Amino acid sequence: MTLLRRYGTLLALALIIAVFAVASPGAFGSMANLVNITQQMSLLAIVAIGATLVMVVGEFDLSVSAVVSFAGIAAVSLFGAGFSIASVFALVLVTALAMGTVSGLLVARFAVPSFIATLAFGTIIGGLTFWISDGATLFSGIPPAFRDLGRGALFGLPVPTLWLIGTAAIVWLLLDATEFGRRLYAIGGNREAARLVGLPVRRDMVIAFALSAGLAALAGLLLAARLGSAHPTGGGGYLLSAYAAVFLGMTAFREGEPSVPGTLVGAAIIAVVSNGLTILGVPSFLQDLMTGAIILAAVLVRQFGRAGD
Amino acid sequence: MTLLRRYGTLLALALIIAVFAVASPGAFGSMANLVNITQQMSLLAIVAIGATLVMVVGEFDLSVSAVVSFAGIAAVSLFGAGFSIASVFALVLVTALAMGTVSGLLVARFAVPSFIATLAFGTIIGGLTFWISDGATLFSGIPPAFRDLGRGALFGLPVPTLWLIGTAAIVWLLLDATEFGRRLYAIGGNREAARLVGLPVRRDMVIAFALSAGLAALAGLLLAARLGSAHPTGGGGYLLSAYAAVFLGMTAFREGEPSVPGTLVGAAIIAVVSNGLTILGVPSFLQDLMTGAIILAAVLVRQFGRAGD
Amino acid sequence: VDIAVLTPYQSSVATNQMIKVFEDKARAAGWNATVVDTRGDMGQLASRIEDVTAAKVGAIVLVSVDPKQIQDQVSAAAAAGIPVVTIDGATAPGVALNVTSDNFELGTKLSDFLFDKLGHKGNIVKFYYSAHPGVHQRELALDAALKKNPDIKVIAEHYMVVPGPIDDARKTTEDLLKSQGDQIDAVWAAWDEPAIGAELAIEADKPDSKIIIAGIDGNPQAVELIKSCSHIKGTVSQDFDAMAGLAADGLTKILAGQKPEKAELYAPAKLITPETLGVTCP
Amino acid sequence: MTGGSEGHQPFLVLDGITRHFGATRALDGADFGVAPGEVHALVGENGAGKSTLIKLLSGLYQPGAGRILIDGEPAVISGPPAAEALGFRFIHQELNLVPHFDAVGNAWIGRRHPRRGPFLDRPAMRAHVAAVAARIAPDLPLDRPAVRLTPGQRQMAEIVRALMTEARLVVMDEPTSSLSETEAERLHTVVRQLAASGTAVLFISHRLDEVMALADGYTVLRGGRTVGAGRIREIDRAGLVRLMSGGSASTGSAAKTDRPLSAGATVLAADIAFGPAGARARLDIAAGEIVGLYGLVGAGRSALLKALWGAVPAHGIMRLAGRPLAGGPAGRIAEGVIYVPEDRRREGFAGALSIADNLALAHLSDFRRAPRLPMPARRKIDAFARQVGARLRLVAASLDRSPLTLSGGNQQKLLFGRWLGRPVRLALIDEPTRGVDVGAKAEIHDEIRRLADAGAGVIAATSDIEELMALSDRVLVMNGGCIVADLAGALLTRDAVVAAAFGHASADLSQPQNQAAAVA
Ligand SMILES: Nc1ncnc2c1ncn2[C@@H]1O[C@H](COP(=O)(O)OP(=O)(O)OP(=O)(O)O)[C@@H](O)[C@H]1O
Ligand SMILES: Nc1ncnc2c1ncn2[C@@H]1O[C@H](COP(=O)(O)OP(=O)(O)OP(=O)(O)O)[C@@H](O)[C@H]1O
Ligand SMILES: O[C@@H]1[C@@H](O)[C@@H](O)CO[C@H]1O
Ligand SMILES: [Mg+2]
Ligand SMILES: [Mg+2]
Repeated sequence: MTLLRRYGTLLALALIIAVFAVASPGAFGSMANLVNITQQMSLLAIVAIGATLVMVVGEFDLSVSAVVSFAGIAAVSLFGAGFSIASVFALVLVTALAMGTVSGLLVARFAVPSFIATLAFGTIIGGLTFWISDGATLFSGIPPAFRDLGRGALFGLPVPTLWLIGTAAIVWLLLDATEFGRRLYAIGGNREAARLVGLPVRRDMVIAFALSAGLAALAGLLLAARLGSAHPTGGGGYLLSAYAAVFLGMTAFREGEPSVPGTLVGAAIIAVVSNGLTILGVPSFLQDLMTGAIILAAVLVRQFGRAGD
Repeated sequence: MTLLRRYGTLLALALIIAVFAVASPGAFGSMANLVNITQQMSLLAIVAIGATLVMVVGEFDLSVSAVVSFAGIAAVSLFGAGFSIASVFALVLVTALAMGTVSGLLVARFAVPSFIATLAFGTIIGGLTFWISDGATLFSGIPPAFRDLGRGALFGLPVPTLWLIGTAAIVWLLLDATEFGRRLYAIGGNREAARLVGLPVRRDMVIAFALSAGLAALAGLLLAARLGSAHPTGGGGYLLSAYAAVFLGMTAFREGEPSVPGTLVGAAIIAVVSNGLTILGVPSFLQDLMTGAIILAAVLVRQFGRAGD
Repeated sequence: VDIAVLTPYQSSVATNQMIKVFEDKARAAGWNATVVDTRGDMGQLASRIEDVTAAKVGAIVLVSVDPKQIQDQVSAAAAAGIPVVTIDGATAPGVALNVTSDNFELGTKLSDFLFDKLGHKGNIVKFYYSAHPGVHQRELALDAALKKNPDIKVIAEHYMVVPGPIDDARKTTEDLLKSQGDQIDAVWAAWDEPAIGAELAIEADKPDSKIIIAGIDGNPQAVELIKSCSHIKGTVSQDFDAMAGLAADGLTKILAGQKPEKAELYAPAKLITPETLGVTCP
Repeated sequence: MTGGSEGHQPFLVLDGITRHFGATRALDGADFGVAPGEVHALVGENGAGKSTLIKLLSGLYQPGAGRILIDGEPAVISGPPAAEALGFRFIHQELNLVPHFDAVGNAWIGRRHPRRGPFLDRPAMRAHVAAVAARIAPDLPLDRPAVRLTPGQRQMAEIVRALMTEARLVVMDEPTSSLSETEAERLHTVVRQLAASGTAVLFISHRLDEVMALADGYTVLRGGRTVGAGRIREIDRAGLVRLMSGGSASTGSAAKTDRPLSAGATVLAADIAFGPAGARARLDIAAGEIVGLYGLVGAGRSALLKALWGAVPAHGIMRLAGRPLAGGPAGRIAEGVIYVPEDRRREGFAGALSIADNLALAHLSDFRRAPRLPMPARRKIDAFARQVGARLRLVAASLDRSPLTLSGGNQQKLLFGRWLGRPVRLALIDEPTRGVDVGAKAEIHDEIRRLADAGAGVIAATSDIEELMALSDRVLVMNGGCIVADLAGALLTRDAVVAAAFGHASADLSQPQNQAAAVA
């Protein structure tokens, strides 16, 4: 019972995988497909890990999807202007960190509710992206070496999966094993207490927002690499799914706290369900019905473990 | 200074209107246009007023856009099946109330975080909507009398404006002048304290979610009436804007609490800005930049009033 | 003259291209065109038409939208004496001119091309998006073509996620390759973006397969891919340039007080294949 | 005007400090000084400005006028980091722990964590905290998140936190308000040790006996002004009370008033299993009786009261005047049961509502415009709030403000005040006077006695043994989740109560094995 309560959502993920594997042993259950799922979830998970950092301090960053789109468009434009891959990465990531810093300052320094601050600032970023791209999908001038950063495999693992593993490991260590991470959790847990003991609340919050935007930009770069094109609203789909992953993850482990392992479980549930349902050939509308139902079930599992209390 | 702090966002709205009126006295500043803005903001405001109820108890309802779309599609389908206007209204609204009740129960009874509960349940509603509509925009069979519920004017005011006035008045009374409203604010302020003084916390939360869905459905019906068509994702645009209105409104009056007048101010800012910028012929991407900037400015005004403290 | 160009789909590749060409023509004609995009939101679109009507613009150009979805506002604009022209739209009361491709015909061309390639026998995957009335017409054309070709089977169909159709199609195709990769013979894409996504997945997971893909639009990225002998073997190109041009010409006449000789003009659709591009693929 | 330890000059001096909140003059010319190695008591009625003064020292507020001198030099304490850097440590009145962190995690926030390389050294973190806790709070569960600690345990966690590192000044704002006798004693020992090692301790308490026993010097605040200061051995309890109240007669001594015991029929008969580990309790409360509930921190008093209030699941029989109790808190309110929670911040108020609305919340339907119209009448609510405020001598600038702007003691009065004027059959009261000044404490005791005299059964859980002895006709002692003693009449002595509470000192309700031990 405690097991169910503590690891309910994780068990739910295992159960979902098991059910799909039984329903479709050859296609879904194949090693190749399972590895492929890690690749399919990777960009979403990277964005969600960024969102996790901001959720840890108790805020929302609704500009992530705008930053994903921006990063792709900016990168392809810069390639068009002749920049090298390394400098494109550097420029785009630094710009994104700066954008995140602005959001963070609005929230931490000027006390604008993060929901409205990042929504408004995201709108501004969206306008910028439209301006740069003229609203068009950009695809020419992308160096093949850049494309390889988002596709293919290395050591038997898809490249995006490797990016995810790296990102997740770093942020997980940061949150779980460093003083910075403890501070972020303290700020999220009780901002007043954090302030009273003299933590640099504002600075740390700004860093969390900056990192969130940085990771969103990384995902945007990888998306452009993977698709070989950049679309001015290409990141649109990431916002709600990223938060779904974070919230699912919050129900996965410790009492309702956002965490990197939790977010990974959340992103995995989302990816597995959509992969599995597509492989089983479930029609679109039923996929929606089932996705919603499975996610609810995954969260509710915990409650049954709790009933014993 | 206190004035700026207490009514900052409201003053910002006044200022925005003034600036546009000076820039375009004939087109923007005309009585006809100002009246028209009330009509343009009405559906968003109705959705946002529903979201306000849920925000008052400290939760999110992310299924509102799914309910808006559902209501339109369900209505047009029911007309196709020969139902009368009154029975379509009744059926759709009752269904929406039931949907809201489910969300509410998930949150209040089963302690599922509202973010994930309503997102997942919204996905299910979306699936249902697709199923009914087959994913297509529905046009045919809409009785003209139904369409008149969402267009035209009565007593010199556009019909949607009248719906908004009615809705806002009722919900405002409910929140501000009834025991139910006090209870909702108490629940939002401190759920545990509310529970310990014997308030029916769960029941009231469920009612808040039900009303939110009901109002979203009303907006969906009016949208279908206004457009004479129903689109399976026609409500998609309402989610973020509705919450933007609520959050803007929270900065407008009393310290950070959601309220009907606040939400109206928020919705009005959004509507005025897009109306004004369009009338001035500002191009799309610049509209985004300016919308974001104006909203930020409207929220930041308060901070300057605060600096005096 | 101020011209208001309104669309819910500015970031859609084809729509974007039409708008750009139209803007060029407008500039050449000395008009002042501003573009308003409502991100797929029809309610917003209705409001924005009201706004430009209130601003008394010289003309309204609607792109990639069926005016029947916003009939009242179109009628009100027309009643206010503002000419309404649609590109990639449909005829409706109040619309002075619609320049479009015949979407049903586009769908028929696409289906016929694919079915011919398959020898009228085989399994296809269908990527569609019925919410868009124009795109929906193409699906109806597919249904009609399927009736005539009983040996062609739709073994999977996917309703596209918009925005983000390329990535969505890519993921979905990856999944379908896993489950029924051996049975799929062709991908029928209601427009080119899903086709591009499908190509990305096939190129990554099954580069040697014989699956062929075809779409609609003549999207430059798709054309590029056809040229490079990918699995995309065809796209029914809409002549967006011609459409925008015809619309601009029509508008010039209307603004000069003349009536366009026809209320609806079709831009010719033509099939683009490796052959028409002059490449020979292995 | 400033007190100082003989031989030592004050190193910290406040001179003519003011701090206003709108029209409220929280501090209005306060003077104060503390020397190294001195235990200095800061006393005053509720709302006198004590906590505000502390917040100035911690850099949370800046003074309006006046000077802060450190080592003779004017100083600006710009914020909490500056106060930390000065070597000032604080235990604020309203506890401030991170809910999901355990005591170890909480102890380290804001400190330089032990590390291995760039990473946290968790074993070292825990070992260090455990060493501090062993001295002062040996029973504190170190691995339980703060959300699941009782207020007393949270208070201990805060104390542990404040004592983690060398300090020049340790400020404790009512640190013992939810500790029982023994635990407070332990804290006193540590405070004396700290002082002996040269640390200055600023101690705020409404328990004047504790102040008399512990402090070297004192400062009395009234209405934001320093009205007296000096050596504690040169003044007596009554003198302190006079200074605090401005000369009004009440000594505020918690003497037992003789009450004719008209113990009537049984009001409450309960035999229930409750709490995380299913502890069992049997009790009978008679009409007109005041039953004190005593125990060490974490003994299960609050859990029992919540179970009786229907706010947490409990199994078994609960009868009110013979009829089963049902329907959760609302059902109980309807039957004339009332409840005062112990944790005012988390369980007491809805911060979004005004003081008046909070007072009305539990029985909103009493304030309707018309009996069938569920719309509260502002006028009626305000009248009720004014009445309650007058009766409990509430110090509040306006009843329209949030209760969170009130001083701690005044907040506490509201929790009790919301039930005034209603017919009561059974009162469940958890720590009724936590942080309440002596004068108001006497008022609240009178109110409780009045309830009993009117025929209500009263259960009052308290950690203050003075209060327990003064108030109770009968005392139930809890330990490890069980009632281990039922003392009345001649058997009811201080020693007997303390001995019973100590029966199983390390018992912990959430650990079943202790549970078994307690039953055996
Ligand atoms: N943030 C605030 N806003 C408005 N008034 C305040 C605020 N903080 C304190 N006050 C007022 O200042 C006065 C002094 O409060 P303070 O908390 O310092 O009293 P205290 O001496 O600590 O009382 P207690 O013994 O009850 O804790 C009170 O009247 C209180 O209502
Ligand atoms: N939700 C919970 N989960 C686990 N243990 C809990 C929980 N709530 C309380 N406890 C534990 O149960 C025990 C009894 O708590 P209770 O609040 O009844 O104690 P108390 O006698 O009122 O003490 P205090 O004087 O500190 O308020 C404590 O050891 C506490 O840590
Ligand atoms: O006609 C085009 C379609 O081909 C597709 O590109 C989507 O946008 C529409 O307007
Ligand atoms: Mg105080
Ligand atoms: Mg207790």
